[in-house]
Amino acid sequence: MLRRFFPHPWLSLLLILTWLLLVNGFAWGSLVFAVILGVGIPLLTAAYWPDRPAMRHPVKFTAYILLVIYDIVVANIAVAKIVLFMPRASLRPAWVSVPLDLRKPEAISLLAGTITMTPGTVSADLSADGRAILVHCLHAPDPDAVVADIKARYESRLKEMFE
Amino acid sequence: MSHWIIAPVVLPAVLGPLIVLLMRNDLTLQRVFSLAGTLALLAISVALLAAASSAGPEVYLLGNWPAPFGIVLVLDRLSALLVLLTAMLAVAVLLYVIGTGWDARGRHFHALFQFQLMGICGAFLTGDAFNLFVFFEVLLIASYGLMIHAGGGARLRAGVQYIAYNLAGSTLFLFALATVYSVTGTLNMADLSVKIAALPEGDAALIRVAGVLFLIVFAVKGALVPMQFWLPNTYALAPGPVAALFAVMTKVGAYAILRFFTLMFGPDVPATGTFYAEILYPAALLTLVVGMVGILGAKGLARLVAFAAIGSMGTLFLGMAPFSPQTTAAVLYYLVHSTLATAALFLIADMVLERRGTDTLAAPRPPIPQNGLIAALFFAGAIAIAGLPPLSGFVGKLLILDALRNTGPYVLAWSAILITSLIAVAGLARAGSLLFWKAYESPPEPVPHDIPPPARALPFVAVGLLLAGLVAMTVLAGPIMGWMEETAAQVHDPRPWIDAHALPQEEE
Amino acid sequence: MELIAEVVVSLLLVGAGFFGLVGSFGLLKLPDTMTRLHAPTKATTLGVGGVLIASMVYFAFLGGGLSWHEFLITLFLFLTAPVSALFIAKAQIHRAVPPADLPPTGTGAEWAVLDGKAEARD
Amino acid sequence: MEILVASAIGVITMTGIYLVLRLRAFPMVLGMSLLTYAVNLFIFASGRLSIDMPPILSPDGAAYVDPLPQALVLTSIVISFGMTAVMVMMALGAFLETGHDRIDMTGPQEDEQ
Amino acid sequence: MIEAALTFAFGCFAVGLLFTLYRVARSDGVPDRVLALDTMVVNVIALMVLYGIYAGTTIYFEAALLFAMTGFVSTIAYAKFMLRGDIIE
Amino acid sequence: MSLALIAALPFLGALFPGLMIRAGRGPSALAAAAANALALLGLLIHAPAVLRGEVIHTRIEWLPGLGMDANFFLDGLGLLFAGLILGIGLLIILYARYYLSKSDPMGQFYTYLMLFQGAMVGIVLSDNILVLLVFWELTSLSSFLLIGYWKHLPEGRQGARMALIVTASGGLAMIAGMLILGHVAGSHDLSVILTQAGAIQASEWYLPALLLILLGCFTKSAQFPFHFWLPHAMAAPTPVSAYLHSATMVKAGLFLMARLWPVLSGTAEWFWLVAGAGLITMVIGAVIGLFKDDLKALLAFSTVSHLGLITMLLGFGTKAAAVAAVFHIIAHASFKAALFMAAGIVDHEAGTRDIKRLGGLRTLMPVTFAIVAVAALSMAGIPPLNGFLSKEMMLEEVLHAGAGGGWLLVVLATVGAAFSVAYSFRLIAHVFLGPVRSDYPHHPHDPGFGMWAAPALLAVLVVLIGLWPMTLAGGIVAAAAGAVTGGAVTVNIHHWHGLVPALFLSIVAVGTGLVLVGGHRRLDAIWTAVPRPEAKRIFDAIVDACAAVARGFTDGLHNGALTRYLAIFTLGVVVAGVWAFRTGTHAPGDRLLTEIAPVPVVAWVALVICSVLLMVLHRDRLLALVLIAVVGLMVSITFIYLSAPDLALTQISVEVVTVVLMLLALNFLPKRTPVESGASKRLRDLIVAGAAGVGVAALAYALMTRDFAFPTISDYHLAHSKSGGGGTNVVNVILVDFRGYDTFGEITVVGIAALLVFALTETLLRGGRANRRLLAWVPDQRRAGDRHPMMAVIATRMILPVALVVGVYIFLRGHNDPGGGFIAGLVVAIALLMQYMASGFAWADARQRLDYHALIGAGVFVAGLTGIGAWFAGRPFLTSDYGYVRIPPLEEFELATAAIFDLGVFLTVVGAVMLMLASLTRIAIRAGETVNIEPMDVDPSAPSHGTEGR
Ligand code: NA
Ligand code: NA
Repeated sequence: MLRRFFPHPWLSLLLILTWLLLVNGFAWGSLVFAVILGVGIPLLTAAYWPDRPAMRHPVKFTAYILLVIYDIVVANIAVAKIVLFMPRASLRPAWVSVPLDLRKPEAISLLAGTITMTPGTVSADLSADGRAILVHCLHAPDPDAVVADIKARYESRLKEMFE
Repeated sequence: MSHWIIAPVVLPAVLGPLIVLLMRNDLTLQRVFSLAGTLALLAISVALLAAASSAGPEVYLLGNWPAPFGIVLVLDRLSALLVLLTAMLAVAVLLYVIGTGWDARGRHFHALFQFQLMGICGAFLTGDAFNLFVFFEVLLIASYGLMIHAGGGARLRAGVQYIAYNLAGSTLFLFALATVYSVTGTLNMADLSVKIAALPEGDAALIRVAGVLFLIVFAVKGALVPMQFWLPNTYALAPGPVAALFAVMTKVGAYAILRFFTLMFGPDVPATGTFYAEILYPAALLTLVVGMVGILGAKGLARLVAFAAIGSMGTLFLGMAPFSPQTTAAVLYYLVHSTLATAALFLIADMVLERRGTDTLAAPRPPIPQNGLIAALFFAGAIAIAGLPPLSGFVGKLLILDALRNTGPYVLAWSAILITSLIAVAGLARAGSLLFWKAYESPPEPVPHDIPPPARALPFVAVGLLLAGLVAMTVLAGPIMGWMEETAAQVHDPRPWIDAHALPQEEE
Repeated sequence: MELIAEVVVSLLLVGAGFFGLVGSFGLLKLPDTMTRLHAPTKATTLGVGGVLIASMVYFAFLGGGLSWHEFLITLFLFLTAPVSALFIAKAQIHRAVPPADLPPTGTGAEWAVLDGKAEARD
Repeated sequence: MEILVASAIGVITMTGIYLVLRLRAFPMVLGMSLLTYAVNLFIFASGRLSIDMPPILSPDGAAYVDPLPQALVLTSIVISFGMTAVMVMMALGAFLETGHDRIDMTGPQEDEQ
Repeated sequence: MIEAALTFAFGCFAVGLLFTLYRVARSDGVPDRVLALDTMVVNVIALMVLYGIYAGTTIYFEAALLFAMTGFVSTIAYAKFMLRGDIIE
Repeated sequence: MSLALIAALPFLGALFPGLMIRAGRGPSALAAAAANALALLGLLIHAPAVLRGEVIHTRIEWLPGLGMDANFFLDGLGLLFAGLILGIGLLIILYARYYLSKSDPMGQFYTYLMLFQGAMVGIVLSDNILVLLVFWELTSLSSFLLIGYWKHLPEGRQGARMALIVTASGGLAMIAGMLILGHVAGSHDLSVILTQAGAIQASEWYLPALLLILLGCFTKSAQFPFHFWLPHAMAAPTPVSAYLHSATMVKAGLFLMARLWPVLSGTAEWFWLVAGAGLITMVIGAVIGLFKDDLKALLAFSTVSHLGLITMLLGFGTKAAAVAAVFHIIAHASFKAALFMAAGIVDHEAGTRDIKRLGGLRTLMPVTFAIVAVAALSMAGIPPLNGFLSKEMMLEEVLHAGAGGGWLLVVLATVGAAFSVAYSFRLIAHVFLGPVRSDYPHHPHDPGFGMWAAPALLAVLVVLIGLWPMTLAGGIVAAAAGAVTGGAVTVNIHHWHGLVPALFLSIVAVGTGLVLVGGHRRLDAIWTAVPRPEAKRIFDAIVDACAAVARGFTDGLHNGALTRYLAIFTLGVVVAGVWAFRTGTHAPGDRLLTEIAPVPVVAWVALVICSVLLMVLHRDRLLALVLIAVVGLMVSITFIYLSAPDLALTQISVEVVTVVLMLLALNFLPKRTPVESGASKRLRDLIVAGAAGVGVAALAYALMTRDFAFPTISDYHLAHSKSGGGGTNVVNVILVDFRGYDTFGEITVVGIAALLVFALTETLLRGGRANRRLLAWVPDQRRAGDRHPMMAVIATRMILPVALVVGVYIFLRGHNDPGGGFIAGLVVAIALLMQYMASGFAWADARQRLDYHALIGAGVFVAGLTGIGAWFAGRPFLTSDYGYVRIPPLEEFELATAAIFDLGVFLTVVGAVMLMLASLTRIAIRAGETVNIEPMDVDPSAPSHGTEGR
């Protein structure tokens, strides 16, 4: 019953938050309207999100986000160094294939996004069966280390949260 | 304030969406509603004409905002006349379309048709310069749709040209509007009239530029040389009835020139003077020549009629160029005449094309079904457009010739009108002979099966109505001209128009 | 309090400007499209993110009150940047990267962008 | 700023017209779009240039930029969007019908049905 | 202080804009240019937000949000075009 | 009977034959004859009064402003002509009934004939020169139809066109002449004009008017040098030739010269022009006539000659000459109509009218022979026939006119008379005399009574008038000549005047004529051998040359090169603009300029560089789209910087939708623009574009640097936005309220645009070339393997709802802050577009129930209804209202009708954009794009993945 009205509860929450952010202040009236939107819009768009992934560990998710933000800042400094100071000749770009244990599309996407936002890596493609990510490294003298790092630092955490 | 003033816009504007919304898959229903709406438009426009005849200009404040701050509609004799003309034409064209089944050859004909009417009526009724642009766009985009109705490679390519050329015109319109606003700070036509007349001397050059840009914009619509290039292919390749409806679109340009250059940029305005008349005159002469020579030079029938349309615009503009009440009265008569005549010829051309299967005049073809009847109609249409008696074209031509005499040197204009008439006669005679007579040179063959013998009466009724209009214009020339003279006097006297707006007085 | 806010805003602005510039500079300096892809997706995101946070702080403490829109913009940019990068990368692989340069997927399937199955018409 | 805006309008107009005069539908559409930009800027400029005076009424707002040209530009943008869409579609239609996207109809009408 | 920082940031993003412009103008392929355009949009967003701080108004933030959205959509559209030709197949 | 009715009867009669032809040939002819007879009766009722010297008037007001009223009057001249027209008309109807074959459409024939008759009667009865012009042109038109009656004959069609062009050109000249004449005389009424001789001849406009009017008369009456069309008009059926080209139409010119004789004649100009042209025509016509072998051609040239004779007489300007002219008009009408009809009989019965193939018909066709003999002898001027009388009178007048040393006139007139005698005798001798031949195409015999009755009657008249001229014709001649000369005349027509010089001339002429006939064979050989200009060939050459020039001019000018059209347009605008500017006074503006900050300079640089790059790199179309996006981006931030947030929002949203549409189209279009224009064309285009650019920039600068001449109307908008419109975003209030009507039109445009895209798609997909091309379509670029990458799908699942929330937000706040229905609509459309790009249109479309047509219709409808709603409050269309509403637990919020209007805008925009996308997608699907059933290419979590299909 509840699922019928809240096909994606987290999304509803996100929308309510979005509305409150947009009106830039809290008022009960706004909240009521936000809830209307938070219920209504997911219902309208539910057809576009047929499956209903459960994200069981909001706390872990928050921790993950913080970790990624931290990594982003670090990544930026690292990339800045490379961009500013590394001569072209010593740059060692590389392609690596990261085999996936994740299966949920949401989880895989989150991982791919994380890879792109973090140090020196961009996820460039997925294998046709969805079981490996193609990653391009800006400067990776040791590609295997990159794979290991991704799997350990991000994929394992995501697996805990989603699967 | 009578709400009826806006009815010619709102009626099609509501009917169009309704057709799209509720009956887009039922052609019969579309026809019924479209025709009923157009007939209602006709009735309304008759009433508006009556109202406009008995009173001075009436202003309708849209949104109830006082002029010049909101948009206004203004009903005067001129706008009422042109709305009525549009409605009459629309009824005939619609009957033809329904009779021939043109509307079934593509989608959304009736909705586009209603929107076309909305745009045209809106353009005639508005009292706001920018709003005129908006309704130009409404009528243009609807016309694009109608022009390419039923598709086909050549038609689509011509459509691209038509759009491109008119987009250029629309862009120029915006440049002109921005310039005029930039100088005067207003968009209301009455307010502009007051302010342009009172401009400081140092603004004269810029307002002249604005005026000349407007002139060119409307020249594009009115197919004034050298802005006529879009017309021949567009009209020739558009579906026949659509081209017939387009006969009134060139008049939108003529209307706008008349309105703008009597109300706002009149000959008495210090900044502009007779500058525009001096441009219009030679351009009109050239238009006349290009159009009428085109009649003789055209290889196809529809193209011939398209050039006839240009030629008639040349006559019209030649009469308009002096911007004097007397010539204007004659021009208004001729305007109504040439619209009906051009439209009738386009419909007849379409009848011929439908039956002959080719537009090319010289292409040998056996006699078409109903050869005699259609030949007679063509003969009448040709007479009308060439300005031969007994139809109103002759009267119109006489009126213009006579009126021109009182406006200064007229020998050139007279010679042009008369000599080009001869060229037109030669061209039309050649075309008629090739189409309807030469077919009998070889013994008649059975009509090929791929050309269905259309025998419905409705298309003939439509053409008949238009020709009957010409006859009525001839027979009733006296009273009609009396009315036109009063209308022309009103057009050339901006004061009542301005006063009707109750503009706020400048606080000095 | 205001001073702290000012300092924070200024630092954020300087940092953001720096990263933003580096990101764009990377676009200029790095040798090929794939490497260039790294610079803007990260550095510019941080650059603009910094500006947005600076703006939030500024309006919260020095301007007319806390403004949350910047948060929304940041969120949006972070959500979309990887997708943009992925698509540009795919386009680049499709157009300019020889398939031989790519590592094997290790799963038996081809990389999606190279995969032929979508062409099959049934 | 006036000189920058005026020259920008001029340059965009020039580019737009140059592209419109190319012989194919696609560059012409691009050129028309550019002309739209140019004329929109021009209309906008007709209200004169003002920095940081958006026409959003506020209690402390003293001066505002002329809002009317902005409204006109909005109307213009919307209308030219419609026009552009139609033109793109018609160019596509003409291409599909004829197999080329030349806009001049000179020479024999090889594509006539 | 803020003013100086603001000027610095303005300068950085403006110069960044020029860099991206260079990459739009001179490049070896369209993907590269789309990347440059994408970056340019981000730079422009930054400039707009900076301008909001400078002018003390939040009025331009919806614009920034919309720029972000449209920038994203057009990047995807260009890329999909290069990948598949049909962008909403 | 009212004169107007007399003129109208033939027109009414024209209606019936065409309609009654189903009832048979007889009733058809009868209908025509009845109308004709009725009109003739009406005319004859007036005859006694007219002969007494009265003038009958009928006045009907028609177009008084122009002085164009349907006024008619009947005097002697009118009576004479109307009598000829209606009388001979009746005979022709009778004749034609038997002449036309069963395969000829008789109804048409009588219709045309009666039209013509009406026009002729109108001419001769008109008391208003403008109305006269109407009838004048009508005769040209109806004769065009009659000459071209046998559609299958090329000569008929060409002759008809030639006649039309020549006579119409004269008619057009006459329009000018008549208008001048009327202007000088101060009235368009003939009865007034005829009293203004002094004023007219004293006017500086006399000569132009004379020339123009004579041009009309000469062309109509086939006077030199316009004589050439008449023989070619002989391709018409013989009744037409008899009627138009002998008795009536060609005499219209004579009629008009006679009609205007009182005011135009008597001057040297008149004498030289009219008498000169007449004399030359008379001689030329007679000479050529002798050498024509075609019976009808011979008669045609004889007609030309006799018309010249009458013209010459009118040109003399004396009363006696006028009497002679009038009498010859009667004489010629009688014998020439009879001859034409007889020639028709010969043609009809013998199967040829080539004189060389005839001869000896005297015994085979005795009745016809008798008719021809009488008429031809009259034509030759043999006593006692009426032709003799008029020829005597002519020679008499020639001698008078030539008394002052004009011997050449006398000689030429005599030569003309001699040739006239010659061809008349030849007609008798070579057709009817001599041995009976064995090689006639048919077996000649006299026709039935119906056919010869009419010419016989005329022949009898020829004789009777010849015998008793004063009794039978004296009255009408006096009346007519009196009308011509505007005073009483003495008519004295007798056979014997004594041994006057005219008689000697007559005898000389007859004698010479006989010699000429005798030596015809030798003369003919010489005639054939001597090269001379052939009028038809010259005319055809001129017409063809004109047509060729017209074709070249028209096609050369409108060669279909849009690029050239647009270049001309641009140049025209620039030139006109500069001209307008240079001819007006300009004071440079003194407005305080805005300072230039560095960041805008950067944007300017970006904009200019990308613009210029577009010119260089536009051939790579995808790249061009990227570059144009940069320009759009820069324009957008310009709007932001220059205080126009709404514009920036709209611009950037429209931009992306436009780019998407273009990309969808580009998928099928060539990806590169080929190099097709040479360096010189590129340079030309660059110059044109550059000129426009400079002009626009200069104009913009001139405008921006000055202040408004008057306070702008937007001050009012700023002042009343909140109080009157209930919103603080003035731009939005202007859009939905102050100028809501513009917006109404604008959403209509967008809605129509979408409908149009849809309609065109339908048309393209319905079949035909486009459809075939699509079915056979092969992608022209290599396609990547995956269509709907997972990451995009997942991201969209978040972004779409958020974007929808943003759309709602932008919609709701638009009245007070940047935003509004249009932008909101675009945001929602873009959000949906994202979904469509992520999972494909078909998949996404299948999952929603929105009907885009309905959205558009509803949007425009809602906006319209909002406007109409105001009517019920007694307010004008689109009058807005707003109030503050409190619905617990919501906060108090403002509800403005403008918001409902804005909702209409929103719905239209969403519907329009989506309908456009849907249409383009349908094209792609027709081109073989498959439809996916899963939202993403691969879902590793799904039990079976990678399924895909239609
Ligand atoms: Na037009
Ligand atoms: Na555009």
